[in-house]
Amino acid sequence: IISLVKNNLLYFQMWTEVEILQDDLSWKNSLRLLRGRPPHLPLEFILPINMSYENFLTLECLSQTFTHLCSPSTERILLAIINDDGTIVYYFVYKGVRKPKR
Amino acid sequence: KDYEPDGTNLQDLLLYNASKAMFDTISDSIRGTTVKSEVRGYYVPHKHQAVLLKPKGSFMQTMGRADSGELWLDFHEFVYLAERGTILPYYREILLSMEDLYSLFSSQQEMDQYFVFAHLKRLGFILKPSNQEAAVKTSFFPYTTSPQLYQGLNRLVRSVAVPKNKKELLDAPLTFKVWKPHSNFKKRDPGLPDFQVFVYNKNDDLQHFPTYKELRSMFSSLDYKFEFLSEIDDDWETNSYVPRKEYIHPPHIQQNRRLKTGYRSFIIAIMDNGLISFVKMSEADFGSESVW
Amino acid sequence: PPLVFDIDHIKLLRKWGICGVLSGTLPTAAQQNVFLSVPLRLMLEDVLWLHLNNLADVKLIQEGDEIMEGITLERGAKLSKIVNDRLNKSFEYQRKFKKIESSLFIDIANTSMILSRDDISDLLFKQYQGKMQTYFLYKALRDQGYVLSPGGRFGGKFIAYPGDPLRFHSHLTIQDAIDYHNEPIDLISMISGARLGTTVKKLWVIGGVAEETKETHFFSIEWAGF
Amino acid sequence: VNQKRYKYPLPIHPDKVHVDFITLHITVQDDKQMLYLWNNGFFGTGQFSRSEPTWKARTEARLGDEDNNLLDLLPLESLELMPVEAMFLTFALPVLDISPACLAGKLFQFDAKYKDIHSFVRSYVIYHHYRSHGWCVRSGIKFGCDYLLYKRGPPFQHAEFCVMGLDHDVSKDYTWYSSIARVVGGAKKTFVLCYVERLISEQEAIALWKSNNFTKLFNSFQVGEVLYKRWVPGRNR
Repeated sequence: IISLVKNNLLYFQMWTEVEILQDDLSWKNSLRLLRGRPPHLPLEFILPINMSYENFLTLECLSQTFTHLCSPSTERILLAIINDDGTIVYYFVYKGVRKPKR
Repeated sequence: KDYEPDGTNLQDLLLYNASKAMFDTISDSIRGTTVKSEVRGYYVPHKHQAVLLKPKGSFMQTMGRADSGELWLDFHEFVYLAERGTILPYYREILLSMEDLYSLFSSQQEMDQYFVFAHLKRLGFILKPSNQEAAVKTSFFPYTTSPQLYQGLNRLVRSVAVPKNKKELLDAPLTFKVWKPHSNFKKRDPGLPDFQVFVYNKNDDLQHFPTYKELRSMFSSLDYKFEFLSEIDDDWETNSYVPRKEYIHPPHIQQNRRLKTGYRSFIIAIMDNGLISFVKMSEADFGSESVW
Repeated sequence: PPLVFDIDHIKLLRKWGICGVLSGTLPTAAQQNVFLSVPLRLMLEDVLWLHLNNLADVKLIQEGDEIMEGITLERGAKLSKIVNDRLNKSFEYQRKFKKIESSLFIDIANTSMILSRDDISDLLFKQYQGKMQTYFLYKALRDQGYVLSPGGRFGGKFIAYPGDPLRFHSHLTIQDAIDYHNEPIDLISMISGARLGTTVKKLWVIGGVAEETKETHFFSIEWAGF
Repeated sequence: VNQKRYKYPLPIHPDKVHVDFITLHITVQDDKQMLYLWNNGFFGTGQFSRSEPTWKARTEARLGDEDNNLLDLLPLESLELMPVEAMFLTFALPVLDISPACLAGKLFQFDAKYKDIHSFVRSYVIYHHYRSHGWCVRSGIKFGCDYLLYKRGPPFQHAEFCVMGLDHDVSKDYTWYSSIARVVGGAKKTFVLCYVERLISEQEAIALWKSNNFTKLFNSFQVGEVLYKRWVPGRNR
């Protein structure tokens, strides 16, 4: 799965410098982040998560990801939702309340 | 509109102007009537209705029921007419305030229904409670090819067959009956309504969005001008019963339309803390269509 | 539902960032639904907030019909006199202004003549089911200066404005609170909500309250654009 | 060209396709077989493409630092089948090289309870219902719903319907309906609520599943549809 996201970013979305980070967090599952650079939207953190027929992504889980897997200054992570239909969709998750783009 | 507060005086001024315009309008739009056109409506608590001793006004064409010359208004009608300044609400004499009137609603549900009632009335629709019958009661009711492969496939999953024409309809609670605005409406004999509406408060934990079971029973309780009947106002007179008339006296496009508009339908009015949205729920039947 | 009939009170509420929804027919433009008049309908959260901040006296009331039927003759006469005095004063003013009897205007008043703190809070909270947490999201956003409106139309519990909705576009669609520790985020809803957010320029916001710290946690979600 | 290429709506026309399993992801890796499933009914999605697996051709064209790891071009892209598609291609039409029982075993553990298999069975029943009436049924995830319905397939027409499956006795929070409806409406599609009712008991259903009697199992479900559409009073006067 994690290579699937990596390859999807590298060779479909044309990101560069995508790597799988070493730190992991065990959660109820082992959470691991990727890091990479978008082609054109600084490095971004990416959290891959499977979505199928219940997921485990609670608010607490997101908080933990920010505190334990990212640098303190990280404002957002890119959620890569891997569906069982062959697609991956990407959403930014910001900590706290954000303003929408202007 | 602006994106966000920018701390400038000009923005403050613009906001001040907008807000002043709003409050001036509300303060200046006073409810009531002139002495000349005064019509008093008296609230009668044990009936939860109001009576007009000397009724006059064009609203009588669509609202109220005259008894053997006083006019009785449903509570919704009473509040609505007072709120638009058509009649003066009295209790017997004390002239009531708007707050008094709203305090007389017997439940949140009744008040929500009133909000929907008033919303549609303001647009000119004519509404009656679903459980209230008019004097004259009208009702509608008195493998060598790919297709062979598909025919093998499509017998597995059962699907609900819904009535799609007059015959099937004959072979086969909502809140309001609604008529489109029209000038020759007769409240004694209104004929079939154009729509039926169900009011639902999304924030009330005691209510819920209807399940399919409930939707089906709602669909089967419908009795209105079934708009999907291709075989059918004059036609409606012959196709509804009191027959009413006697009493008074290319394929793929069509298929697409059937799929997109469905068959029997009703409207759900969703109340969200004062904001009302409407949704049309229609029965559909993809199981009786083949699109290969 | 909580309703406000006094225009001065409505002005005051607006100053505090509570806008509510005007719901009554505007008699001068009685055939439309865009511009409406009193009563102003509030959300349960608005009332809780006002009560908990000691900004309003919450009075809990008997059936309306009972109150009406309970009016004694003596009190009725008094009430009637107050109304008539008010009308007469208004008539005087109108006569002078016009200088006629049949064109005098009889106006219907908005507000009514006839009609522990913790206990009250409890009673208000009981109006909710888990859903109580939603109030704490409301409160946290109000504390950050947001003005909140009903959000059902936009796929949320509230929508949040950075200031008075008369002047500003809304920024956020807020979901009902979910259990911070145990309730998984409904990803399908998140996907459609955030997609919708892209078109209506609102972020999709989900939040909950941590049990021990009582802290509210929000996350804002936005489609990444690819 | 399209008429000729997509002559057949199903992979059985009037060597079975090999699948691998990698949450379960069901993939087809052979180029020819990927193309066959796409051409004959638009099954599956290329993992690095929008829908049709065109990554290889695209990348070869693009290439005439990261790309050094790609090399001849490595066959990185697979065609992924939704579990319901895979079920359809083994249970309803014998196209894949695995049996329905084998697929069922991959999807759920042998000691599964009815509640575990319920939403899969519901999804399959809905999928089969539309497929068997001639629709090309594809994932609706991008619109936040279960399925998109195409007439013939994506190259021919836009999808006009978005389907969301629900149990017949379930009521969701209003927000659930309204946000999907707004996304679907924004894309000018029709929102179909597809309700599914089980006509046998849970015990019977799980017993049928475990005895691999899928025909009887799926035959014990009934679907009914309701269209959900925003209604504007001012436009209906």
